[in-house]
Amino acid sequence: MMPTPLQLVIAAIAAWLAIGALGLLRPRDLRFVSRFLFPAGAAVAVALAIVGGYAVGKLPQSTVLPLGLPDLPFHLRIDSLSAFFLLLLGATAAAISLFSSGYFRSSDGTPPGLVAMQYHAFLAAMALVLIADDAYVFMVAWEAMALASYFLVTTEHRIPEIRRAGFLYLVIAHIGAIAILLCFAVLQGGSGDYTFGSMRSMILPGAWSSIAFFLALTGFGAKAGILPLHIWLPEAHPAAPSPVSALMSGAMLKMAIYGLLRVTFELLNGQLWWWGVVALTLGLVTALFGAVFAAVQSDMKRLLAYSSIENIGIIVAGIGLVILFKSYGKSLLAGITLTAVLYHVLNHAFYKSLLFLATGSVLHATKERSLGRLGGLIHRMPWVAWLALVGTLAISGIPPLNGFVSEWLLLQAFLFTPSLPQTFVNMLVPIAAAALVLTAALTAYVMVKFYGVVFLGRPREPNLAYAKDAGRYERSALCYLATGCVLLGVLPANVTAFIDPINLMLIGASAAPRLAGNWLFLAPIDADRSSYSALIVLVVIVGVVLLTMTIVRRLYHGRVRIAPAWDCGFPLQTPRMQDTAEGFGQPIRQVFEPFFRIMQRQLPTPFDSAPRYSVRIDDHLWYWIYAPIVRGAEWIARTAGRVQQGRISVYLTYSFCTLLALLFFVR
Amino acid sequence: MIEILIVLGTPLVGAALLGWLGERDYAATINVAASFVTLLAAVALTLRVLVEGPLLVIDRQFFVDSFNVSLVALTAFVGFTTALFSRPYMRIEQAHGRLTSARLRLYHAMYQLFNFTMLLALLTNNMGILWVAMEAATLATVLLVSLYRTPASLEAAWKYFILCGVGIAQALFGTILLYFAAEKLLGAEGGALLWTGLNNVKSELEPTVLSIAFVFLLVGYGTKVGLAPLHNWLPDAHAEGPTPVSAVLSGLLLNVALYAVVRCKVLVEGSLDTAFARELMMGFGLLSVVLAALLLSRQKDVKRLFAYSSIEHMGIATFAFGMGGPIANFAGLLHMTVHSLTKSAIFFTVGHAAQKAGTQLTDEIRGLITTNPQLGWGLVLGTLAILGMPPFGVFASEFLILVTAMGVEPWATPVLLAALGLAFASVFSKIQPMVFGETTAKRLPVRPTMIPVFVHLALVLMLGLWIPPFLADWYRQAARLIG
Amino acid sequence: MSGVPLYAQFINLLAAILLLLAFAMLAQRRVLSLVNLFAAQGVALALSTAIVAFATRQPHLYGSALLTVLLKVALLPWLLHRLIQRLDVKWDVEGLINVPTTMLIGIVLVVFAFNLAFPISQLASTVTRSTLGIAIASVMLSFLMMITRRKAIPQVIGFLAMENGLFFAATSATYGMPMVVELGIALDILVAMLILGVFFFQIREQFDSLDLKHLERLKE
Amino acid sequence: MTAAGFASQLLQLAIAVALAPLLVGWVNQCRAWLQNKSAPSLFLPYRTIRKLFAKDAVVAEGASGIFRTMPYIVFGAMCCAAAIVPSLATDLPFARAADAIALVGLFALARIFMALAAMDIGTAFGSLGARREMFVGFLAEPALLMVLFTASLISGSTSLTTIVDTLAHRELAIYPSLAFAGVAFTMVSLAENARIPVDNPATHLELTMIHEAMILEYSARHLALIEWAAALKLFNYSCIGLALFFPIGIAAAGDGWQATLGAAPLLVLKLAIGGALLALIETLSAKMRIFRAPEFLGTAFLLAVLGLLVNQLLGS
Repeated sequence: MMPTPLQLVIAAIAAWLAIGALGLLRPRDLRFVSRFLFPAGAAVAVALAIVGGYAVGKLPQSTVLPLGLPDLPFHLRIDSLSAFFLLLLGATAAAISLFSSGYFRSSDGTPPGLVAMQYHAFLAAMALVLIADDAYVFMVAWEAMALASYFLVTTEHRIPEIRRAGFLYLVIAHIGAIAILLCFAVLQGGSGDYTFGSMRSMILPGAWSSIAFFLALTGFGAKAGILPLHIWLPEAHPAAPSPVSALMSGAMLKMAIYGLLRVTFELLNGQLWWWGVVALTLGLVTALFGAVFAAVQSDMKRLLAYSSIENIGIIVAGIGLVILFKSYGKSLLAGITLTAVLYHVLNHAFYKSLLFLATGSVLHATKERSLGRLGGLIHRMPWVAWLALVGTLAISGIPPLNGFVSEWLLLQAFLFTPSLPQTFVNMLVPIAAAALVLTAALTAYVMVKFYGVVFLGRPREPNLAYAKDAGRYERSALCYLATGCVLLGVLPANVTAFIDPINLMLIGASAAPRLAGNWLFLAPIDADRSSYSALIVLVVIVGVVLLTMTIVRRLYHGRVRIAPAWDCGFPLQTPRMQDTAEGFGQPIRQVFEPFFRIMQRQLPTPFDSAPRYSVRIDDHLWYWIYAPIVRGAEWIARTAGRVQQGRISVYLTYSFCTLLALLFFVR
Repeated sequence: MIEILIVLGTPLVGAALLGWLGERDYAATINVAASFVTLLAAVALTLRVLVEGPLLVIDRQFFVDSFNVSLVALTAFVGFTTALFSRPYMRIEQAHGRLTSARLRLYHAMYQLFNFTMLLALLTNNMGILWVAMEAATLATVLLVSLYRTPASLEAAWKYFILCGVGIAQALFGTILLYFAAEKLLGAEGGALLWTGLNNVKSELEPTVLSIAFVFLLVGYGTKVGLAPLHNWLPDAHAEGPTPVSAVLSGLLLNVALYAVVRCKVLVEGSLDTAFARELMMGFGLLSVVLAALLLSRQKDVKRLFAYSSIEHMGIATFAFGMGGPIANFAGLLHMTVHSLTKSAIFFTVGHAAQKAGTQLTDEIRGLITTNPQLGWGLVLGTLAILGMPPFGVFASEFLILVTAMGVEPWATPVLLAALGLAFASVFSKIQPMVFGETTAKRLPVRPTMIPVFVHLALVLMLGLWIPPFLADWYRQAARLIG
Repeated sequence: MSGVPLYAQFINLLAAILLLLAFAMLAQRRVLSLVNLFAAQGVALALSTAIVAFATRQPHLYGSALLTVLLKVALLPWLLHRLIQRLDVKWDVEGLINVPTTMLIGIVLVVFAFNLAFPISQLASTVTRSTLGIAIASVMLSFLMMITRRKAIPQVIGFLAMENGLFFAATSATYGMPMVVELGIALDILVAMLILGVFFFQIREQFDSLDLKHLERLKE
Repeated sequence: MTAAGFASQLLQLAIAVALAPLLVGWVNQCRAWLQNKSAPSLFLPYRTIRKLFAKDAVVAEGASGIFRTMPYIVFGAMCCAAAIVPSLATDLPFARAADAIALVGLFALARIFMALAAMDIGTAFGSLGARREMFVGFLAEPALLMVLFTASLISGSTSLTTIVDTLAHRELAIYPSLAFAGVAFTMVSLAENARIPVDNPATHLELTMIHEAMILEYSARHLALIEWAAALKLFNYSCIGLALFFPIGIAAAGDGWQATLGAAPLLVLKLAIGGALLALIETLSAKMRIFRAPEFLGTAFLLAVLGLLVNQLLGS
């Protein structure tokens, strides 16, 4: 008989775990790990992606494994939502595993076999999160995910910053997990039944459901990096090996989004409009924050990490909008927005993994992460450079690539907000749209900085001359992701049609017939109001470009002379005259001065032989929120510490007083 | 019957034997062997009880039901693994010149004696004997704690002795009150102190007397459980004694004390119609959890750190038993089990880590993973397990407890969770640098055995992912007995 | 006290003496006299036990009376004397709190104990029920004594005195526990005493004094 | 799409491509007059472009493919933009494929490629220009989008043709929001087309230049295409402005080719006036420091958002 998708997913999880276990057998055998384990993992990932893609829109299936607690065995379930995210996970993991087979070298950190084990455990945990259908298995998978990724982040544990980053990450992840657990505890609404099935049927009183929602927002926000729980993200992503950063940014953050969607739209029935307002505001603030901070980073992975924060912010804002629309019964708009959100999730998974992997290749080729020491790599590593260009354009939301589509849809949703009952909301929506657009424009700025400083211009350091291009595996992985970006960009109608079952499931209304006028056009509401066809745009642009080229060639000669750069006739130009990362980000830093907390600014003196200008930037939130909390906790602990002050008669007094007090209390 | 005799006899004989030729090289082996025989007998006993139901033997002096047999099995098992661990550990201590062979003899003899007293406390049906055994356990361990004769160890032992002695005295008074209440019903001789007898008539026992008795008993045995604010002896004793002793102290002795409390609680609950006992235990439990969580962040000595974590977990278990009901009791029992396994495993690793670094200060132990990966991974995994990270078993029990708390006392859940979160941050911030980074450790003269550590952790991991049906039924049965 | 049989009156008398002795110990500064007081307590205890045995015709109580005499009148005081000689610690022990305050607290405790015991003793079947309150009181007084003393030996004596109180409760209020239990208790106390003896010497050789202020290193 | 539609599409595209340099020439002429210099010929831009095409291209060392392809891509993007901006008639089949948001996207595409190409050589001026261009863009782009949003909220559509249809052929209504939008749009288009007060196309003074700094290294046909693309950009912006704020006379879909042709002279007239106004503004205002630019554009952005709010408040 044909195995059901759910069985296949479980099989995939088991396969991943098995591969990981194999890694334990020969921990130090790099060949075995990179030539066998990671490709095998990639194969499993592909299979998972196929299964997920197949299962979208099929009827939900559920099963119970005889694992877990005696009264609460593992309930597993696959429906369109989880299937979609499984597809995402598989598609991303396939590329990243492929890349990893070429990436990992033996280092003095964790031995490769162990890394492979943690890596595949990480994948398996994420898959399990997606098919979990009761609180216990969800928490187990969730925390296992956190643990595995923590160990992956701390692979190079000899470096103190990395240790610090890992610790911060794990602690915040744990706090988030606590919030999630509380959320489930609220959701079960006194029934004592912790399966999602019973939570679905549970109707909570308003206050409690709001509490549940905000616990979920906190818990999943901590994982996704919503303000102010984002601080671990820019620390952990750079610390991790690049494939892991890619996996965390591309897939793991999406698990948080999945959880938020699952809780908000499925486990909670009935949403309140003001949740939407909160999520919208929070999301946009996060997005703007991420973009602004990304613009002033001088470490390429930190920059990408902040840009992840920004994208997550956009996604959350979208979710807020969905809540808003759904709570007012505008199901069509809700559907469009949800489509936009899911689309953006998919896009981000692709281009962010692409970019992180590209940084990985750069890191390997140059041993350099700081933008100030890179440059001109497009000549040394053309493959990586050109593929990264696709990612850069995609993330900057440029037609006809995929980043643009989701932003376009989201803007449509903003734009066609019919006058909602709340005037306040009506005022909010345009402002929100403005913030969104501003963020998008900033992203373009950021990405130009990223790409230009890393790949273009002249090498800023001599050793860059020896950089080698990425290897076979890495290249193919990058190609695959870039192709994904293009396809997602030019065939939006098909993608939206593919996503539609989830609208049906979460919103109860289908948006696809409106969204996909026909396979060529994307037309929400109707074609007169707005329509977009990426393919045609692409064809026209390419056509015009080719046409002009041929015409110019035909009418005029194509002679070209190579000469030193003119540059207004300035003599002696050195690569050091180019903009550094700090230089490029400086205008933004000036405009958004109050956002930043300048830690130290190192200005060159006139007598420096090799002057460098560097600024270290930190965000206020740490000092406004976390530092006080830490100090408070320490103070309390110190006070409590006085209890234990070493003198035996005092201890005796404690127990004596306890005794007397209790006896008194009894009478 | 015969199993009981073996279970109790072996350690007693072993103690005598080791007292006689304890300084020989093979003493450690004898120690292991004796513990192993005990384990076998315990397993046999367990099987019998599970098959045939509760035993009541030797004119009702010994009573074994699925509740205490689970603890007997646990005690025997951890006793055995600890003996295994202590074999190389003590060799190394001797090689480092911290112990003479005469001390080793004391150690081995007392170790067996300690096992005996604990098993006796678990198996006896007589509340008086229970008390005697608890006191004897204290005395045996006092000598073990002061084994190194350093100022610190002496101070710790002294505090341990005085505080627990006084506490236990309260327990005795409680026992006397129990007797006082029961003798009218059961007659002066015999039955009035037998738990089974008391259990049968608990509904007729005098509430006022019992409530006062319970206060004394709780304060008494609670001192040994390490409930705040009676816990003050615990960190010192754990930190200053030899590591195997710390392992059995927090792995087993605390369990036994808690067992005593629970037995008493059953009686009192039966007689009182108020929630007095429940609230008392829950209050103590919660207080211990919170206080321990706060103090964790102040610790500099790694063994002290985990001693506080023991206080925390005993608090959680007490809270669970306080709530009562099948699920909470099940969870409490499970929590005792996983805590013993995990905590002893942690102490095994910590012990060797301390030996490698030549200190117990967390700031001076670094980079274990680089010199001895097994040790490092054992420590970090154990720590994560004890901090309630899934997929380890501690999370399973904590999950159940929180779930029940949500049903019974919703306000307690956030408090517990906050405390757990704080504990997580404080403990992990101290353990991570010990495990990772550049190393400070030396090689050890004798190769440590890591088998116990990983066996324990594997068991804990299994319990987190899959509780075998027979175990589940067994614990359910036990939970029902506690009521 | 009409209606109360003679032996009961005796027991009450002894109980009163016991309480008195407890107060005396609370007030006493000199170690040697502390030991003597402790021995005296033992005598009172043994007597009351014997009387109870005689009155209720419980032969095993004679045994426990004998045990008391051996242990608490003979052995322990003798051990303590030897210790004190060997360690020559015949100094005056000044408490942490001055004597009058201590006494004041003690009185409060006694009142509390009586109040506590009252409802219980109402239910008691034995005639000598009121002794329960005294037992509790003496336990608490010894507890207080342990708290207030800052030298090792007096603390231990307090500990032993506490056992006396318990024992008294066991015998007089409830006409004695089963023999096996009493034996166990006695054994424990004996062993405890021996261990303490060892301890004193170890502490001495470590800190060359028995002052508990040396034992305040371990904090937090 | 109908043949007529295809015809008008091609016609409008052709007009845009053909007339764009003329518009530049006209603006320069007007400015020269206003600053009473002797004006260059109206057709100077055409000559420049032709001359440039004929020259040998000089490409700086270390230029990558991006540097060479950029002119074509920018030109292509501008043509695309031109193809969706209704200048004569709203009968633009291609407008279905790309709406107002896509239009902004196309501008962004051009901008990003310009910036990247400018950084490609690795000269000081190149990266300086790129930075400033992106900096101006990150404020101008949202402002432009907000302006378009105001219009599309009024007409309930983001496709430019529909917007213009509604604005041009519905019964006349006063839209106060459009006033805000109009001001904002003017400021944005000044910035976007490298005009005083934000930039000065007529100088290579390193402290001020933005657009010029980016294309310093270009020569011959590349430069020609870039210049042409710039002209097209100006033309597009003018047409958008006219279509949004003075939509009178633009033929509707059904009107047929006479109407379309009839609209042509009107368009020329409007463009002439617009160009003159642009020249006037450039003459009257002074070039501002580069760090004044954010305030300038920020104002534009806020005005646009205000327009949106006003629109929400008063209802369209």
